[in-house]
Amino acid sequence: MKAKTSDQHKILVDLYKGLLLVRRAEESLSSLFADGIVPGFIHLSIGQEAIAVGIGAHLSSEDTVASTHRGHGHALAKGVPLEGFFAEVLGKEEGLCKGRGGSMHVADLSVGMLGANGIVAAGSSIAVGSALAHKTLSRDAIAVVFFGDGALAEGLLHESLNMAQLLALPVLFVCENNGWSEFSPTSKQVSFNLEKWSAAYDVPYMTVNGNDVVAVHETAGKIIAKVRTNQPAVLECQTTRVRGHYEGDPQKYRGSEEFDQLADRDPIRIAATKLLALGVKDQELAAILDHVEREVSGALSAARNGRDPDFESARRDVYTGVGA
Amino acid sequence: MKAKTSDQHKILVDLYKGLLLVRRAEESLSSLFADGIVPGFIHLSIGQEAIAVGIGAHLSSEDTVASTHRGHGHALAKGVPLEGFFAEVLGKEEGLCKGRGGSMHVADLSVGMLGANGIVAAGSSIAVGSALAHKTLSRDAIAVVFFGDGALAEGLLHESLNMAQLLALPVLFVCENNGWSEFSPTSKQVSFNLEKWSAAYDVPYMTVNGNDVVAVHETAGKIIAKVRTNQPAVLECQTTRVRGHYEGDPQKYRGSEEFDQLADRDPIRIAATKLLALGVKDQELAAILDHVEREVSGALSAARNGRDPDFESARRDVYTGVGA
Amino acid sequence: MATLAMGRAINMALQDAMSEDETVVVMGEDIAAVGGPFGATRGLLDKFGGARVIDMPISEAGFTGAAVGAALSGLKPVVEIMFMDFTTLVMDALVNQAAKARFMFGGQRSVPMVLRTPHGGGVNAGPQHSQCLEAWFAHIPGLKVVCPSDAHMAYALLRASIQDPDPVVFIENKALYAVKSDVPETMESWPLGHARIVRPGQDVTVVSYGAMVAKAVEAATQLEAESISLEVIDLCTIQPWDQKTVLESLQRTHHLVVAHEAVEAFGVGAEIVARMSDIGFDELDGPIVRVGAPYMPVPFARSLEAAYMPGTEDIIAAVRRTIA
Amino acid sequence: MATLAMGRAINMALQDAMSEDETVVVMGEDIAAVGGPFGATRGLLDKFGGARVIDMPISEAGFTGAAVGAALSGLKPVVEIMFMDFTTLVMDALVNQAAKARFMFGGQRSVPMVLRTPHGGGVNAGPQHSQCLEAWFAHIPGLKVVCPSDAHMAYALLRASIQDPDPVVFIENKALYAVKSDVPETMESWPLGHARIVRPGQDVTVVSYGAMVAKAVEAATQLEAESISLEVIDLCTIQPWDQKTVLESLQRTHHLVVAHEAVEAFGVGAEIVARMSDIGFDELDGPIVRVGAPYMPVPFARSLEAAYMPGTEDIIAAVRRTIA
Ligand SMILES: Cc1ncc(C[n+]2csc(CCOP(=O)(O)OP(=O)(O)O)c2C)c(N)n1
Ligand SMILES: Cc1ncc(C[n+]2csc(CCOP(=O)(O)OP(=O)(O)O)c2C)c(N)n1
Ligand SMILES: [Mg+2]
Ligand SMILES: [Mg+2]
Repeated sequence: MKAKTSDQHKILVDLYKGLLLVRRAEESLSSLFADGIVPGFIHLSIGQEAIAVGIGAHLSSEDTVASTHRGHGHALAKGVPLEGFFAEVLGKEEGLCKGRGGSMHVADLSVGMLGANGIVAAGSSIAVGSALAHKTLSRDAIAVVFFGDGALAEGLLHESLNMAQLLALPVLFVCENNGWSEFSPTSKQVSFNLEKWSAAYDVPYMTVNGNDVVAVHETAGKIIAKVRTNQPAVLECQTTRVRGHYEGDPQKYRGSEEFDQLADRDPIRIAATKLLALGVKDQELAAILDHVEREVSGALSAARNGRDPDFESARRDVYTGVGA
Repeated sequence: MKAKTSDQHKILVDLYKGLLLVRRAEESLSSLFADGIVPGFIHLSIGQEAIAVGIGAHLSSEDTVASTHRGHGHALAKGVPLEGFFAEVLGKEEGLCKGRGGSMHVADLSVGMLGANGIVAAGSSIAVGSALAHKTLSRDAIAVVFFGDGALAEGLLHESLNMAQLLALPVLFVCENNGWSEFSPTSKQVSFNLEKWSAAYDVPYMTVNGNDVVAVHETAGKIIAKVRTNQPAVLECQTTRVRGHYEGDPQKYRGSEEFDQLADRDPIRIAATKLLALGVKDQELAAILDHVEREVSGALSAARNGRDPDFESARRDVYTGVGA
Repeated sequence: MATLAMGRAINMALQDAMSEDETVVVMGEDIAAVGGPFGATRGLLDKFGGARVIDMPISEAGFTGAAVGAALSGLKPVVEIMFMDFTTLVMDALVNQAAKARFMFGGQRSVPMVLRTPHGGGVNAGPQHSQCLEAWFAHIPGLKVVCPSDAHMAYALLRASIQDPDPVVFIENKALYAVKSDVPETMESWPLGHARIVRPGQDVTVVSYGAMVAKAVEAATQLEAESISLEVIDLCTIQPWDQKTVLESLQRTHHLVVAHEAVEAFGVGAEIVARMSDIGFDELDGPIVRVGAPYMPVPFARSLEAAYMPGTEDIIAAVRRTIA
Repeated sequence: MATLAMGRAINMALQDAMSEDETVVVMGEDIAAVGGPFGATRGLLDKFGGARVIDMPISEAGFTGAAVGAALSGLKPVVEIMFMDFTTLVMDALVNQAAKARFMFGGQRSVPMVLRTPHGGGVNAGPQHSQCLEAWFAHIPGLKVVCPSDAHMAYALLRASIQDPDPVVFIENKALYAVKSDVPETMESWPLGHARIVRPGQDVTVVSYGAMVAKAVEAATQLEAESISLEVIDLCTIQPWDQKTVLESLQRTHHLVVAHEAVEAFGVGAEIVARMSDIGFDELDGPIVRVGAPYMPVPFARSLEAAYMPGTEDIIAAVRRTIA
């Protein structure tokens, strides 16, 4: 009993760290963006971190993840190095993708991160194919695709779910339902219910409070066990988008009541409450934050000191092995 | 009571005529094809005629139909002129499309036939758009899309159903479920159940024996009444493909048991039995057949006498109004 | 003379077109209440209502297909695809349906629709939000392809595109949306297929379109100092393009440069060169030199994208080479 | 020397590639038990089993996307898209994902996949089953484009394409499937990017690929009688194409004709002309003349399609014009 509690404790502390890492990384990017230092546009997952973190905790580096435009959390929870992550988003040679992709294309194949994606729903078929490779090559691995509720309207998702079920592939379809698709409520864009939809394909479905990292972790554990037996499954996570669709979005289309509710649903607050209830001390939480804080600011300033990417080596990477 | 019976009688006679027309037209094409007279490839709907005929009987020429590669029945039941139909399939200047499209592109906009289609499932979004036009322009008309069971795997169908439901459009989605997708059983290609799938979108669904023209007619009447109130709906018709996927397909992949069952499910036989039960005489049936026979052979020989299409006028039709 | 941003001019063109013709409707993602991600449809919902300003789910293939069906059924849809990279999702609707329908139905009906979409780099939007794909559409018989270079031409060409009975792909360089330029008090439509001599000159003809036109004009200004006189032609319509105007200019200058932002290889410039080096062969006193992007995806990092983008310097170098 | 039909050569190349490399899998519609609509995959299921010869539902976008994911995860998928017209459905997977992944992920991983697809007319398959779209793919940095002209080259180039680490679009002219030609006893792969001089000559270089190569050879044979000597080059790879071989030939003949079955406007020929009229400007003693299809969809009727298809006569006329 005691062992179990302390295991739980350790897991929760790790999850909490994971949440803080994503949160602080994104908050740092948010202020750099406001200062004009981040090129292009970035979509933050603040308020949704528990999904990536709770699921990521179950994945090894053989497992693969296909992500979205809102993919910072997915990448970090999959274990991509923080400095390379920041360097990528800032467009540096030291970036994971040598500054060629940026926020919407963060990828690190060495840890199974198949990439964020600028095309809504595109990750779903990539994950299906990755799972096909896992199975064909007898790897004991699964593929996870994250997608938003708005993405449900893309036909590709339907094709992917159908293929995964027909071929009995180890794919977990994770819907991050934040109620928004850009600037419009998803209720105006998707006429169907994901639970009933999954049932029509005979695909197991679970839903969970996506802002409670403990709940996500627990539910994901159960459903991933199924997926590892080559049974594709759908996990719907109810969550909240705190920031605009992208940074700089003034969110005029959202009512103030909605914002008022956000604090209570903050995944970090929820996790902290649980930790405190488990007997973790305030100081311990502060120490974790402090640790993450230093990690983030260290990585960020290293990344900011990176070089501009090399154009000629970029040009050579259009095809494989073109050499110097 | 008497009036009703004779109405029913008249309707059934018309439906029967419709069935025979499609059947005899396609049988004629089949033999012309075997003789090398029909260019390209053709997909026959023999065994499936009751669907097009039973539904077509409810449509006016304002209503629109988007069809498939297996679209002869849909076109004829929508009222396209027989001679122009044959001339098109034979590639003649007198064809509905001046011989430029052939079997897979038979269209007659004047009667609301938006065209057969060489792209599986493409008709679904075209029908959604046509219904949108009906509604926006306050026309009292609906759009009907026919598609096969194999087409269910195309993401476009999902997108179309979702759009139709969101926008409350008068579209009837008709699935002609013949169990086959080219040379493979559809059970290996579609993992989901159409009834449950429709339910997920909250779209009304009905199913019917697609080989019984009376049943199709009746069920279609009910569901079309709903569609006319701007409620999209799905009608699944269980049916049988008698010929190969296309003419010339030796169908080695089908077992003989399956073929043995086809005769009992022949829509014409089923309709004839019902007519005889209503007291219609054998001679009357023979007279109908004779009438259709003459109509078909007359139209076909006229069509065969048609001219080769004019190349220069084809070239001018790439854009509108290029003139001579 | 007033000055106007190109985005605003597009908005005005849509408003005027919708006021003038009740069958014009606009469709796209977040275009109604929000007014479009680039603001092109701002105010239209209030003015014309939800039946004509239609928010669509993230179903690009679906709603572009619906536009084809609507265009065949009496509407004139103007579809917005948020980034040109996403037109990869609508190629069937455009290429197999919209482009071919008139021709393959024997000229029965035209497909009056416009697909508006932004292309181009310069805003660090990365590899999946920047590509220039106009060459694809220009290769498809039945489509027209238009690309304005400033506010006035955007208004004038969009009006003409909406009035045109055939499907038009209308391409807006996103870097121009905020660029202001002079416009006449009353703007009218500019006929499709007609180029415009933006700046007359004697020594070298520079043919260009979209955002490159301003760079060509800038090159002309710079080269004036060396007494090299450029004639800058704004193509306006890429398909069908104005061969006559280009040839006549070449007959005066005997030197030709073709410049665009798209990748040089197999780009629009190739056709212009190929055509002119055939019908204008005897006029050429030097090689026709192309200016276009290098053969690589559009990179993200600021330094990379800056190196990637073809510009004034490249045009000047090309001019020097053709007269060398 | 044996003789072999091109379809059979493709089948052998797939077999040999799969025997040699366990990570090669084939995916497509009706390719397993049935062996593919054109027979290209016949026998593979028996030999390599269902885990490597995978029937897919009618979900072209989905399974091409899956191929990208599989290629990123250790497999070498060879995808079959039944007709090139249907590649309109897979452009996102090919263009935004496959082509860009290596580059935009900083060269972390290549995407070793092949997409096989038949193009071309001559069998009255009509406007949606005949189009030649190779120019599209050649415009996309990151893709390679290959098109064999006979059985031997089909084997040699398909082997090379499957061995290649980058995504290859492999285009098979469907009229060639049944055409037999001589092949050596042992066939080896032919490196991508290398053209082949099929017939040496002195007066005019004719560059071609696919089914047009035989027509160019036929033109050469006919013109021999008039002592006009053609050098016929089979491009083999369209992207990256062998500029060196073409330029060297031009340096000998000083006259160039470029011929393909695709629509002339904005086709592959445009790039070849544009490039040669730049780097080969001083070599040209006459205009470079293109031969390609007229600007219209591929029409259905026999007489129309025959008039549409560019052929030997057109090549001869082009030759006469360049040396006039
Ligand atoms: C194919 C495609 N269509 C449209 C877009 C533009 N877009 C980017 S994010 C987005 C909304 C996505 O909503 P959702 O899937 O719910 O994800 P969220 O942003 O809420 O995380 C849209 C429409 C895109 N990137 N790709
Ligand atoms: C997009 C697309 N993919 C593939 C094909 C080739 N094809 C033509 S018919 C067909 C099978 C269709 O099956 P189903 O929808 O059940 O219709 P049926 O032939 O049974 O009437 C296929 C795969 C096509 N025409 N279009
Ligand atoms: Mg969302
Ligand atoms: Mg079927």
